[in-house]
Formats: sequence, structure tokens, C-alpha cells
Amino acid sequence: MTILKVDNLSKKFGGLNAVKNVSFSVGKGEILGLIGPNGAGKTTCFNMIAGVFSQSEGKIIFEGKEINGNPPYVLNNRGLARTFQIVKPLAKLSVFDNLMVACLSKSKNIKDARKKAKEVITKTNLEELKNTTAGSLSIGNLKRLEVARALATDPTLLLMDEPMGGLTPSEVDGSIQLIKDINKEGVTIVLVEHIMKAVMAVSDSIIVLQNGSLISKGEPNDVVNDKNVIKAYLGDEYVKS
Amino acid sequence: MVQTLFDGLMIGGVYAIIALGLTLIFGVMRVINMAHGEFVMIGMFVSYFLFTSIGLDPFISIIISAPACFLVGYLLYRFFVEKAKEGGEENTLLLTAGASIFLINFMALPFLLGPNFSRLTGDNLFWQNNVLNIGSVSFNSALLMGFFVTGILICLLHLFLTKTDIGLAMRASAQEPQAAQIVGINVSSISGLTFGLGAAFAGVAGSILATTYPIYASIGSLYLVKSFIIVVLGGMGSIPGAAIGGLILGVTESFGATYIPGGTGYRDVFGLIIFLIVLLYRPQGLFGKGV
Amino acid sequence: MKPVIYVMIVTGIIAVIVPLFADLYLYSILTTVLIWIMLGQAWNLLGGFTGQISFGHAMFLAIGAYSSMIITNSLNLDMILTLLVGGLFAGLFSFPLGLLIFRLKGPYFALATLAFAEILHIVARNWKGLTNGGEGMMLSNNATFLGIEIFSNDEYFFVALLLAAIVSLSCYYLMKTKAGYSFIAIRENQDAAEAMGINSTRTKSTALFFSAFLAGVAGGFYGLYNKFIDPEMTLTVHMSAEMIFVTVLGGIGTILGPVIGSTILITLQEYLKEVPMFQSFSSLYLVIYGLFIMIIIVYLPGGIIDGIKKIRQYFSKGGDESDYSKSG
Amino acid sequence: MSIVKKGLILFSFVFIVLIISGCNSENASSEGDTIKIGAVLPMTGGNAVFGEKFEQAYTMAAEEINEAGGVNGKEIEIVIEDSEGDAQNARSATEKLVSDDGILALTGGRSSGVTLVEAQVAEENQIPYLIDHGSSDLATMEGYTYVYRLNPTAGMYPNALLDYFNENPPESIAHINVDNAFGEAVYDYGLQGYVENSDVEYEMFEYTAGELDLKPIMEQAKGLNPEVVLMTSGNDNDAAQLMMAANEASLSPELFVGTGAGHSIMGFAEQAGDLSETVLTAGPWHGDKNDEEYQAFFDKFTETYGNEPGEHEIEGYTAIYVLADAFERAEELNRESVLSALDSTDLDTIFGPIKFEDFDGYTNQNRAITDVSQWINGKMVTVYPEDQAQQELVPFQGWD
Repeated sequence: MTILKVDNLSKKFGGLNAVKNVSFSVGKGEILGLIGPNGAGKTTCFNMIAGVFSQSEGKIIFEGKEINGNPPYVLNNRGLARTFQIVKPLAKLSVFDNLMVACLSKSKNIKDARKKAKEVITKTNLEELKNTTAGSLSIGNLKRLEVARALATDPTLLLMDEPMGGLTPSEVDGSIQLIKDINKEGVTIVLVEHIMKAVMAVSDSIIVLQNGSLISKGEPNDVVNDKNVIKAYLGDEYVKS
Repeated sequence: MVQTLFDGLMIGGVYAIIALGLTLIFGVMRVINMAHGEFVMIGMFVSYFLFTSIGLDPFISIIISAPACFLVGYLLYRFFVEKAKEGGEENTLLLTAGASIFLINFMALPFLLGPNFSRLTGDNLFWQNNVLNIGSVSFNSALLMGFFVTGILICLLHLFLTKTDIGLAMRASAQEPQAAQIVGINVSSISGLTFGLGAAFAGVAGSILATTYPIYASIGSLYLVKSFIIVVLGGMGSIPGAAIGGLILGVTESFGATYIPGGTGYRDVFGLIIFLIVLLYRPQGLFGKGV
Repeated sequence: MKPVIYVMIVTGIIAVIVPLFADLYLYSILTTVLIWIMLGQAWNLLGGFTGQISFGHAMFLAIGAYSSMIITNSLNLDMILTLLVGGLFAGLFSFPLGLLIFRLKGPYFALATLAFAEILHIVARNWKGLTNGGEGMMLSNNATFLGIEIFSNDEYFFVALLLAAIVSLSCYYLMKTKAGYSFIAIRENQDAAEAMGINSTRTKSTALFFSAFLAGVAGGFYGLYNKFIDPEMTLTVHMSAEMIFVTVLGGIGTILGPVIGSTILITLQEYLKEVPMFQSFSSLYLVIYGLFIMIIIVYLPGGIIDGIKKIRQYFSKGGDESDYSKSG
Repeated sequence: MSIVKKGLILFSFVFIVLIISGCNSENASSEGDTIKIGAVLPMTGGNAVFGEKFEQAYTMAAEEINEAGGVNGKEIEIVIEDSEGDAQNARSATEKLVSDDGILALTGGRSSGVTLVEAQVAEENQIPYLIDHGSSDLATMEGYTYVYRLNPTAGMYPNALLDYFNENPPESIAHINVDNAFGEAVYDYGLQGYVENSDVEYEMFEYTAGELDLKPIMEQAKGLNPEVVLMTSGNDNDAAQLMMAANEASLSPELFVGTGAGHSIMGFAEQAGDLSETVLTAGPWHGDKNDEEYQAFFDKFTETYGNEPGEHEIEGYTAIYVLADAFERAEELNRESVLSALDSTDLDTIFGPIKFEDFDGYTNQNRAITDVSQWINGKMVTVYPEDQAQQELVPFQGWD
């Protein structure tokens, strides 16, 4: 059953049309990879779904209800969470309190929130960093905290904006494992990422954008071998005849 | 009607020259300077001292009051403001508020300005109660002269900021200190320069105002709020914006005070209301580029 | 030990010791300190915890002060009711204000609050019917607290002690609630807070409401204590700045900040007047006071509490990280 | 930092407060051989110049009395507390003086707001307070038993002027009034009665104290084409600024009349220069020039302090003499007997006869003489009422 349906979505910034009638849908429990060269409109698409700004044309339907630039907190209450490409930790607060803020938006009182926060912390194994102030964490842990905070709001759909950017290889593996665990608990994920290894490892299906329009859609292996994807990414000479 | 317009332009010129220095300190450097009025007061004191001791005309004593205030501003920046900036906005706000208390009461010590009101008087003061009538409109000649001096200064500062390399370095180190450092700008001394220049312009305003207005230690706080209004009204960091913002505020208050019944008591409210409207609906101000 | 108990103990000790040797003047100093603790706490809710630096908070103080004076002079209600109503008026006034100016951030927000306070100042000076204009208002009948008539300085001192304790405790517990966490989240990073389901405008206006309410209550008490108010005492930039001084000096964003800041600032002002060395020139003591503020802000940006923490960490080599949920 | 530790820190802070304040209240006890007078004055802030004037007047009076053997052998000492010129400091400053038992009476205050608060605190703590300059009528209309006033109230300032107007009624008056307590009292308790029951065309224009751009107000007043322009300002700074604005707007009525305070002090003539020529001022009588006692005071003051005494200095000087006289006549040296002594004060001073009576709603108010004077080449000369007039009143000179 599709949880998110995007149909001929487009967005114009003045003269520039960043996204040109893109359509795709995401099934419940699926992981969708969203890839494409820089400036392909990935983040614009992502932000429209996350409610940061509204679309010029087209519809986004999330769990049967339309999204059109509604404020992020409304969408979050409807079960849509997101992580930021540039991490936004609550710097002066401890890791535990970062999670408390997220848990409180869904739980009735402090006690439940505290219990939930403990759960999430163990699930995302940030246990030993519990009391350190978020501002002093490494980039890897900051990215992990972003995911943990998003998870703590019990989302049904999680939008991830380049969660692996700037990570060491071992941190990438940790992140892949984290995404898989979250997905196992029934959370649908839309993942924007450049590191192909990760996208291939986790995605059930992939869509590829290039200067605003959708050039390929489907299983990871077919998409990877699709000529125009290679052309878009690596340039003509790499296209095997 | 015409008289009110020119009255408004004259007082607008006064507001503009006071706010001019603040466009550098607040507009460009984003430092909320609560002691800006005190720089104006120091400029007034320097002109008062020079006039009473050697009879130097206030407009000429600008060549001494501007560097004097520059020094005060530069020292205040390098020893205090620069360190307080890391602590966040409310720290610079409080630091300069503390500096304001310090400067007002320091100048109120007997051997400086002392507690009393003084004023430039005497026949050798060319500007003494000198009213100029052009057509049916009467002008205070000192403010008229001040109006032209302000106009020239505005153009000079605008050209300085936009055309010269130091001006460019000033704006760069205000907007992106790290980036400016990487390309070899000594940010702390350039910022000190900007702060000092802002103070110097306030000193010039002091000298101009000394011709017609009373000189006492706490006069600075009178136009503090208005200067912030003008800087935001004109657009943060936009020199022509501040000048025109000052004129608009002056003319609005003048018309409000003259034509709205009982308006004299509510005179300042008109300026404040315009300020709020601009702040809410056009945050980059009338002439500022998008913030 | 639960904070409520420890606050009660401390308040009890003070209430017992002070009368032993306090004279009229000392009572007035301590009451002024307690009033500024309340005002500091009120400002801290919005400025310290929610990160919205307001530079015109004197307007809520003034609304509280004028409404309390008018209510006591006309209806002579009990002080508790008068202060609550005064606070409520300030709180209600904060809603339309919040909707209007919460779109603004940083210096613009501060300047907008400053502009509103100036407008109120001019209105207070000219609206003779309500505020008796520049002449100010005198308290015509004596306020009563729980039925007891409050008149002399020691009576006002005890009420002030009680109110300051209640205000500080209510701030402490407010910050423990869900609202408290969302205040802090907005201060730290508004986008992240919104992404976690926090409606920033509603939360900010909630913070402003509580902050205005407490400032109104403190303002009401300030008016009744002084038994006379005029626009210059309630609506000047100096009053708004003093609220910030008290909080930032003690330690912004902490419950104890305003308590320590107010105690030090007010007693320092009075003490400097006493020092014979400064009597030579009448304005010398304020020169020293201004210099003191400048030095504190430069060398103790986090305020005195932060300073104490740093000193403690310096000695104990790696003291415990400040886990928010534990510290004040 | 656990809660307990913070509790201790808080507690220690409050304790330090007690020690600091405690120590300075010790030296306040009376050492027997001096009688102290407490005064709350604006020693800092915008009105510090007036604090200095009163301090000079008090010191000179006290020195003179002490040289002449003091009061029954005891020396007089003046203790001054700074109010910074605003009412919120007045309460703690007054309470500081009150808690010093050596102080038997209070004076000073200067601005209306501070005077009202000082009166309240004096009444609450049963200490006599002799107002020497504060003009807000409220201070002696609240039925206070401990508050006395030797100077006229703001409402009384225009008394002599209103007599003059009754003799030669003007058609139109433009009143440029300051929007603080002083300005309101001048109108509410002084002019309002006259304006309502005479057919003069009267309009008030309000300005804020310290405002520098007064030209629009003068332009509006000009629209009324007034025969008399009445001006009220609390200090010489504003008074001079009003004349300069009138000059710029070339507003030229028959008469320019200030209502005392700012228009009745030397500072006005110094700041306004020749613009002050022929400007009238209606306010407290500032001494009879040809009375030798007054002349002696005038010369001695000018010689010791380098500037000529005006309304403030005369009132301050007189206040100390009135209190000294009360101390002398009091049976014992305590606040109650000083109070009863003040009640029966009947003293002739350079400020005229001093007697405290209850009349038209005032209590313990001295019927101080008011007059209309005119600035003639930098000097204030009484021109009305005739019996004290030194010169004939001349209309406004106009702007040459």
C-alpha cells in the first residue's frame, strides 16, 4: 500500500524550474533511494515533501492527506520526520535532553518521555554519550543523534538528507546498519545520498533525478546499469556501447 | 506647510548625522551600541572646550573632535567589545550599556563637563541665534550648515565603504570574520577601525550639535532610540538609507507634531510606528539589500 | 533534597535572621533585591530560556504596576488578587504583541520590543485620565495581604521574600515541564525544534505570556511597595536594561542567575555610595559601577554561575558535565 | 552542582549582603554633639546641577550658623543622599536618612516626584520634612502632619501673574507646558481656575522635558497668534531651548512669560543670552534687592561659589535657617519636639516671612510671596506687584 505518492511535482524559483513534473510513489515499509548529481533538484524535492516550502504545481499525498508547504511541526505530528544535511543539534543540551525534547512531542508526560528516550538511546547505541553536551560530539555521532531524534518522534515516514555525508567508511557501515534496523521496525525511509555503496545496500528501489526531471526509476541493479544514469553521473565516455 | 517641511528636513539632518556613525557600528558590524549617544556627547565636549578656551568655531573643531572620538571608539572596541562579542548579542548590548554609564558619569566629573548645562554663547560665535530667512522659510543657520556638512560626509563615507579596499575589508570582516581572515584581513584591527570610524562620525555630529544645543553629560541618551530606528528604517549598513531614513523620521515627526491636534505630546510615537511597520513588513529596510 | 524544601529552608533562615539586626534602610535594600530577583526571573524566561532577547520588558512591569495601583486605589482588593490581575493584564497584552513581532529575530526583535516600550512610555505620559500623566499616581489606601494590612518596610520585606521564592520556584518547575523543554529547544535551534514537532510561534507566545505575567506581578508589587509610580520609574530603557543586567550578570538561562545577579548588583550600588574614597566626586561611584559591569561582561561572559563552574572544574580537574536535567 | 551546594551559595550571598549593609549603618548613630539634617538631592543624572546648587546653599548656611555658635552649642551637620533625580531611588535614599537616628529633620527633594516620595516616607516614619523647592501641590494637600513647605506650590507660582492678568486681561494665551508633574501642577492647581472662569482664549501645547526640536510647537502656537505666550519648564536648559525655537519661528507675542523654575535662574540668562531680554517670569519671590541682609547673602554666595544665587539657592539657605530656628526652640532634641517647634515657626528671612498655616486645602504651607520679574540685560528685576516692583514692566522686545 503506498504511504507517499508524488505526482507530477514541479517547482520554479523565478525563471529556474528546479523540479519538472516528477512522479513516484513509496510503499509502506520500503526504503527509496533518491540520487542524482548535484543541482539535480534532490534537496528541493526533499524540502517540498518535508514542508519547508510549497510546490508550484503537482500533488504530494502522504497517508491519504495532501502536503502543500504545511509547517514542519504539523507534518511531524502526522508522522513525517526528517534529518538535516547540515546537522542541527541542540548544542548546549546533553544528548539525552536532545532526545527528551523529541520524545516529549509525542508522549503525554515527562516519565513516558524519559522511558522512550532511554529506549531510543540504546537502539541507536548512543548510550555512553548520554550526558555529553551535543555540541561537543563528533560529526558521526551528530548524524546519529539527528537520526535518533527523528526516530524518537515515532515517524511512519523518515526523510534522510545525506545522513552519510562526511562519515568515515566504518561510520558509513554503522549508519547503514542503523537504517536497516529502523526500517525493520516498519518505518518507511526516503534516503537522499551520494555514497552509492550505501544506497545500493539499503534501498528497495531507487529514483534518479537530473536537472529537475526524473530519468530513471526501479530496482537498484537495473537503475545502476541504465545508460542515461551513467551518462548523467559519470559523463558519456563511461557509457559502454 | 513649507515651513514644516523644512523644519522636518533640518531636524532630520540632525538625526541622520547622529545615526550615520551607528550605521557602521550597528548596521555593518551588528554591534548593538548603547553608548553611541556618549560619543556624540564627547564630540560636543571637545568643541565646547576648544571654543571656550581658544574660540575655535565648532565646525572647524571637527578636525579634533572626530579623531578624539575615533580613539575612544577604537579603545572601547579592542579592549572590551571584541571580547564581549563572543558571548552573544546580549553581551555586547550590556557591555555598551555599562560603557554608557561609565562615560556619562566620567564626563560628569567636575573637571570635565561637570554636572551643569553649558552652551556655546558669546558674540564671537558666528552661529549665535543666527536665523536665516530664505523666501518665507526661516532656517537655523547652524543646522543648515550642518545639513550640508552631513550631506558631504554621507557621500564620502558611502564612496569610502563601497569603492576603497579598506571599506571593502571593513564590510567583509563584519559579515564573514572567518572568511575575511583567511584572505589575509586582520579582522580585529579592521573591526576596531570600523568601530572607531563610527565613533568619529558621532563626534562630528557632536560638534555640529554643539552650535545650537545644550551640552551636558547625559544628553547622549536623548537620540539613542531614534538612531537605532533610523539605521533599521534606512536598511542595515546602507549609508544613503540612514541619511534618507533620518530625513523621513524628521519630516514625519515635524508634520505629526504640527498638524495633528495634541500631537506635540505624541510627537515621538509617529516615528516609532513607522519604524515598526518597516520592521515587520520590510525587514531589509527601505534601501537595504535583502538581509 | 527536593528544591521546594531547600528553598523553604533558605527562605526560613533569611526570614529569621534578617529581622535580628535589619533597620529600615536594610529592609528597603533587601526588598529591592527581591523585586529585582522577580523581574530578572520574568525576563529570564523569555530571554534566558527561550533565547528571545527582549529590550522593552519594562512595558509588562508598567502594566502590572499601573493596574495594581488603580485596582488598589479604587477597589482596594487583597494584594494577591491585585497582583494576579495585574499580571494577567500584562500577559493578555503580550498575546497580540507576540503575534506581531515573533516573526522578527535577534536585534530586530529586541528593537521592536524597545519601540513598543517607548510608545507605552509616551502614552503613559499623555493619557492623563488613566495614568494621571507625568505627575504619577500615589497609593491612597494601604494594600492588604491575606487580610493583613501591609504598610511598613518589614511587612513588605516578608511578602517580597515569599513572592520571590514562589516566582523562582515556579520558573524552576515550569522549565521541568514539556513547555520548558520546548523553550530551550527553540533557543538552541528553532528549525530543529520545528522538525521535532514543536510549534515555535505558539511556544514563543507561551513563553512570552508567562514572562509578561511574572513581570506584571513583580511590577505590581514594585508599585505597591513604592506607594507611588510615574512613567519615569516604570517605562524607561534603564529599567529594561537593569532586568537584563541582573540576569546576565548572575548567569543567563539559569534559575539562580537572577538571584545572584540581583543580590550583587543592588548591594554593590548601595555599597559604592558608602565608600568614603568615592565621596570626593558625586558621580564617581557610578563611574566605578559602569566599569564593574564592563569588566564582568568581558571576563565572565557566562555570568557568575558560569564563573563558579569554571573555577570548580579548574580545581576538581574535570568536574561533571552540566547535564541540564540536574543543574538549576 | 547539586542543589544543596547552590543553596549554600545563595545563603552565603545573602549573608554578605547583611554584613556589608550592616557595617555601614553603625557609623550612622548620632554622636551627641552634632544635630543632623538629612537631604535627598539629585547629585548625579540630568539634574545634577540643582543638587550642587542646594549643596552649596546648605553648606553656607550651616557654616554660618556653626560659626555663630551653632544651636545651643551644638553644630549642625548636613547629610546628603543621592536620588539620581528619579523617584525610584528617593524611597531608599530617604529611608537611609530616616534610619540614622542622629538626623532630626529632612529637607531637599527638588523634583516633584522625589518630593512626593520623600514626603510619604517622612510621614510613614514620623520625621519632620521641610520642603524647600519641590513644587507639586499634592505634597501638602494629603493632610500629612510631618510635611512642611516654605516655598510656594506650582499652583501658586502664577498667583502674582493672575493678579496682573485680572488688572489687564489678555485675549489669548498660548501655554507651552512641560508634560511632567511640575507642568501639570502649574495648570491643575494654578491656571485652570482662571482659564475656566475668564473668557481668555487659552490653548496648551505639551512638550517633553529635554526635547531639543521645539520649533514645531512654536509654529503651532504662532497659528493661534497669541497675545501672551506662557512657558513652563523645569530647568534652564529647556527654558533657553524654548526661546531659541521661538526666535527661529519668529513667534512674537505682546508678552513672553515663564512660570518660575527654569525661567527664574541665572542659567536661563546665560544660556539664552540676549534672547532672554524682556522675558517675564512668574514664580517665587527671589528676595528684595534693597534689603541689606539679602545683599550680604547675595555677595557672600557669589564670592564663595563664583555664581549668583537664584531661586534654588535662596530657598535652600532659608530652609537650613528655619530648621536651625526650630531646633533652638524645641524642648528636647528629638523628632517630635522639632515637629511642634516647626508648627510655631514665625521667622523673618531673606525669602520673606515664614509661617506654616493650613489654608485652601493645603496643610503646613507657608504663604510664600510670588512675584512677576523681568529679565533686563541679564538680571531679574521684580516688575509686579507694584509695592515690590523695582521697575516698570515692558512688553516683549521682539526679534531684532
